[in-house]
Amino acid sequence: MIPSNFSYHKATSIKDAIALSQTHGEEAKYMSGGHSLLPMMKLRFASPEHIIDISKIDGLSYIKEEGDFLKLGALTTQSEMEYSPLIKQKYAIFSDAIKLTADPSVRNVGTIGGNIAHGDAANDQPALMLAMRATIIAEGLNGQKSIPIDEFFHGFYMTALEPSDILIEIQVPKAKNRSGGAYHKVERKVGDYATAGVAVHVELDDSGICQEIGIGLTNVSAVPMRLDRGEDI
Amino acid sequence: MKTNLTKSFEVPQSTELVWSHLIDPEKIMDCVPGVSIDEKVDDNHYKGKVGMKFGPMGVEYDADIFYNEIDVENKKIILSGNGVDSKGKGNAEMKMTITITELDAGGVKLDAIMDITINGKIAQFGSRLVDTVSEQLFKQFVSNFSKKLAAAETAAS
Amino acid sequence: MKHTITMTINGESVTAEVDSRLLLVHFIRENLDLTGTHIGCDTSNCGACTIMLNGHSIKSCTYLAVRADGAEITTIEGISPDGTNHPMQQAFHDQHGLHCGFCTPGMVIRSIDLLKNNPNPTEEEIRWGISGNLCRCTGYNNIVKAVQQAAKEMQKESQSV
Amino acid sequence: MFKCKTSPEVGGMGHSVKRKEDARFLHGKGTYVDDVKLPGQLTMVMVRSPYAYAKIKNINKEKALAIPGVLAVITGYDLAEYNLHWMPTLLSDTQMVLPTDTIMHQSQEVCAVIATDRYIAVDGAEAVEVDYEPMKALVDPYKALDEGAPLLRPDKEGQKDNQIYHWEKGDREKTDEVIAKADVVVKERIYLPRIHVASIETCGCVASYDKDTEKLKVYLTTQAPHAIRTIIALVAGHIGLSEEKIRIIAPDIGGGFGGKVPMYPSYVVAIAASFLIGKPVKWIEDRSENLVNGFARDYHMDCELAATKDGKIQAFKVSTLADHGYTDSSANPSKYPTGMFSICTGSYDYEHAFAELDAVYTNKAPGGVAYRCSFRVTEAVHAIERMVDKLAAEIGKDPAQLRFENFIKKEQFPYASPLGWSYDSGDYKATLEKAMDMIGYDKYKKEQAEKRAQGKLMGIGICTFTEVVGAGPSKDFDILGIAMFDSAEIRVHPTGKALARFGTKSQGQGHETTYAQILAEELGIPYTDIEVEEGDTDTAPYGLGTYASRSTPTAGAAAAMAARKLKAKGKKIAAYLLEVSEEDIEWEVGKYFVKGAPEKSKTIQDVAFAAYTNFPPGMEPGFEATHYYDPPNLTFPNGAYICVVEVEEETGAIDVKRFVAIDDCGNIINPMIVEGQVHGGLTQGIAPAMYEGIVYDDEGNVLNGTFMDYLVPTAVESPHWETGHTITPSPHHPLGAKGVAESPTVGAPPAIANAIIDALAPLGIKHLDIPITPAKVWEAIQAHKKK
Repeated sequence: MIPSNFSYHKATSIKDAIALSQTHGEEAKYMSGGHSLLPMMKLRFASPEHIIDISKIDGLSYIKEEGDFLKLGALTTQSEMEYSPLIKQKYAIFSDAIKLTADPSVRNVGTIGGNIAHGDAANDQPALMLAMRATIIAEGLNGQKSIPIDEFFHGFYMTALEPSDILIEIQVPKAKNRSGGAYHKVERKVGDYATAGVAVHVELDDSGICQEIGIGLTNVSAVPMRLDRGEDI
Repeated sequence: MKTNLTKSFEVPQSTELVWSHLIDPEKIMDCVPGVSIDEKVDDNHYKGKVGMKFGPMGVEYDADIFYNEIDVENKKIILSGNGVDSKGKGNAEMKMTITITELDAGGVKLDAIMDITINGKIAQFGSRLVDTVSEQLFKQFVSNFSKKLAAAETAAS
Repeated sequence: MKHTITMTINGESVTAEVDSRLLLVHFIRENLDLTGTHIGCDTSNCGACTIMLNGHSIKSCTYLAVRADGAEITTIEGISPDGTNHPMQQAFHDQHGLHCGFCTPGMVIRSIDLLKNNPNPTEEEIRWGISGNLCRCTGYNNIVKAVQQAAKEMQKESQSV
Repeated sequence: MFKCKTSPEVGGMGHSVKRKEDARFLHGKGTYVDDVKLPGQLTMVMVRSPYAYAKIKNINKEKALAIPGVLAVITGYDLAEYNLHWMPTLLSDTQMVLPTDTIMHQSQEVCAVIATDRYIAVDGAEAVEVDYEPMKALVDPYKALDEGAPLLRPDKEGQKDNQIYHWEKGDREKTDEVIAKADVVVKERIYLPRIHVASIETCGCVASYDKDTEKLKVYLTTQAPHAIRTIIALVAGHIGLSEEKIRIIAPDIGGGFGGKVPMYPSYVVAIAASFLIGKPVKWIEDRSENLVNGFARDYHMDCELAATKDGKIQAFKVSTLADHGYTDSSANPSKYPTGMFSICTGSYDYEHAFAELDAVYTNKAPGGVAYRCSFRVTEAVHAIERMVDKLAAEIGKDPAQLRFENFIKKEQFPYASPLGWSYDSGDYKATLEKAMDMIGYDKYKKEQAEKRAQGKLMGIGICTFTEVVGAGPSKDFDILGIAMFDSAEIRVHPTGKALARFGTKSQGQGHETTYAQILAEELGIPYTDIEVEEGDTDTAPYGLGTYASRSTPTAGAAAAMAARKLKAKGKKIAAYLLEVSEEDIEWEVGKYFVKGAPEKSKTIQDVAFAAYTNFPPGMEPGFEATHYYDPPNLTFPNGAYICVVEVEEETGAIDVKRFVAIDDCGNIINPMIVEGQVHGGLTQGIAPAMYEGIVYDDEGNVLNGTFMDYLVPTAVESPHWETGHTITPSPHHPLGAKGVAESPTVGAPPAIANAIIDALAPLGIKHLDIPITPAKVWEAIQAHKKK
């Protein structure tokens, strides 16, 4: 299994990447970790003529709390998330999901941004983002924009990102005192795509009464799905 | 591999307008995502291309499209198509039956049954995608078709 | 489209001209003749192609060679270049953690990376930690034992330093 | 238990010495076929059919040949010029090398692209334009026998339908009669799905034909290099490839399990390509190609087991439909088209049995290789072990107790089975007792009762199997007429070190260590002083290869026998050196001494030196021996496995809590290696029991052609195995050994299936076919709830 010929371009900055994308148009695809795109290329389901490597862009790999948000740089690898003390302590839902995503060597390369931007309803992170009501920050031709997660997934492998847009950051509301979540995934064996998965995030008030609930579903339709009816209850 | 979709949807337009769209290959094919008609072989047989793109993924079929049945009385059409992957990696066959019924409250209800058979590489390696893709294509078809009808209605008035 | 890339492999600097689409595993095996890295599945499920890139285990069948420009790579041949055994290799030998040997290089490299993040793993953590590496011969029991032995040895070593 | 005769330094039988072959593998220095790089080597990639059944209307090579670096596109028409487009299968059916008109299964080889490099060859394969006319594929084996079913093999003279053969064994009438009169009869249709060995190394070869010397050298992923050499000579002798000009080299093999026994079409094409182009040609399968190249199982078995009301088994009958794909390329002995399937009467003593099988053609890939099991034993054992459990459930008797009451007793060996085998030895009762002790059977029974009372699903599953391995004897067993024996050749050098060569081929079993240990046991030469070589037909003695657990029973025995020839010669030399008559010489491991005067002695090394320097007048010099061992009978390893599972009713999730495996494989050469083989076999047992199965849709598409969907268990799915042994030596094997590597793959699936069904019993579920996945369990639970 070998991909078709393409031209490889290494982007040195976000601006550079966007310019490259402009130059090469629709036949250009961004690659971060490459663990969603390259397998498709090896199976020759995808044959982009240009690959723009955004993985070497500095400054897009971080996990930090800032203002009201947990901010995740798009190029943060799943492994970096897995071993982050901040994530372990305050955002256990990620630890749940990451352990079940592919395998450790894949997680060493695969990025959180790529997992979301690919738009695959079978990927694990989108459901988490729905449950936590994340905001996607993207940069494109006309500068930065922020996209609420509920407007992000448009269809099968289709997202709100325009062809030149790069997902650069994910913002998740900062963990409150009494908040938390979990991810449960049914898979045929470890590392498999989810047969189905569910991410639940809840926030309780001081008396232990649930104030907020977010439920995201993996791989039950063409797009990662919010379980509205469940949330209403 | 086979997949089957049974769907119903409603549009507010008149039976005549909907029916006229259904039996016009150019109008209906225009609503199916990725389909282009290149050649009319005869009244019931058209040649064209079916190209689909989902993010980085793409497939293209050289297709033959047939009107197998146009039943004016029962307002039912049967369309079929078969396409061969332009890179020789397999084929796809589709049979779609659409029946329309006038609604008491106005508008019409369309009942569609689609049977899709896919052979070759997509069946082998992409089976987890086929149902999802079919669902999505149908949704897009419904949306395109509804828009087209609305536009036609506006133009007529 | 050709690219000139330079990387350090097993401590030696290598410069080469590669095609955009050349997979890292083929670069390692065919351009550099380091055939200890194997290909087993092509879809990044089996881990036979696992190597260490900048200190992390990765699957070299799902990585473009051109992206490894500037990287530091260790393959099985470089784990213990003086011909002796790394504690992990010794443990696989002692515990009979290999049969046909085909998955072994990837399994050894993955296991070394596992201990970096978790020097004293439980049996369950080891099993999850090597879950991206398939072995068709051993039934994994003895691989788990080997990682346990190596963990002990490596902790002793690090304490004695 | 076995008592070691040698010191750990000598390392004879019973010592867990560490493996001699490990170092190269641990350092990345193993040489597998894909590691071979010959000067001027080209690469071959196959174009494969997207359809299961189609006419080829045209193959257009032009666009492919226009790609720089693509040197040739070879089609069936090109091969037909040399009459190489068809080849015989191991069971004397015929298989296309490359098609000239019809495609018979999805991913069948259509043509081959030869290029200077792998990447270019893949591009070339994509550029070949094939015009197909797809036809409706015949996928369901039951429909293959329907009247009016399309005739899939009109190319075969006299073939009027899709039946390949009918086979039967036993007394049908008597068995039917006993079943008709029995108090209790349990019935079930049991399906053992198509699975693939999926060794982590796929198949491949490097074929190199030298026009000047007219010699063909092939590096090949093969478990049976000599047999392959003979087959190539039989297939291609007419173009000048005669057997003495052919050299097959099986280098290190990355797992075989039966998948590397047959001759695959692509091997022949690569050889033909090298022959035509005059350069070495490498072909390496990718994983998807591998998963449709050969298969195991695919048996649909209608079983009936009859017993008295208190559970005395009286008769067993099984009628099987075997789906062989478009040709029968089963790797079975000629006289045994269904392999050893007639071992299906199991470990139990009863008189009447009947087994029959109809093999049919379908539009699926051919194969019929093993999956780490002696020819079709897994199918046989699954049938009887599921049925015994079903009987236990039916009459409400504990499955262990039912087995105890029906076991063949220790004193009944050699035991003549109702379908014609002569079981060599065993103590089934002791083995099951040991397994029950080890797992704490009674404790789990109690726990199960408590859990059931709480509405929880817990199951205990037992399998007590009898294997049959080690083919020959040659009077009954042959492959394409070549008798199934095996060989050993030992050369002891003047300094007392040795080189030993064998007709078998290790694929991870550790032959380099265990054969050295056998020789150490017999000769007293330390195992570290003995080099073992296999796999090169130019140097190794003729043998039939390694599969069906036959290496220890055949080549291992040959090693012992060859060593004994050397020992006999050594005795003469020792007598000469010690100046006594031969009758006065005695042997203890490693040393000859004078009877009554043990201080007067010569070591085996002294004697070896003398064989080249100071041998008795008139004696043929040198210290070498060869033995071709033709076993008098097969060996019958056996075991008792117990599995405990819990099933979650809401999701169908299955948790294997414990698994204990007690094996009796006779005397043990290296306990560490035996244990390792058992672990590996058990994981290849849980694989088909819970995860693996090649899935075809109604159109003949393979729906799980990569490791993304063909679910090979990882370390997480694989339980922590617990193992143990009983030992009843084989009475006819020179070392009392039996072979072991396949027992666990045979024994584990029924133990797991029985445990899961036992867990589901309170819900009224009586049978599920493997692989028993959570989805299948969940569906069964939902279906039973509706009832």
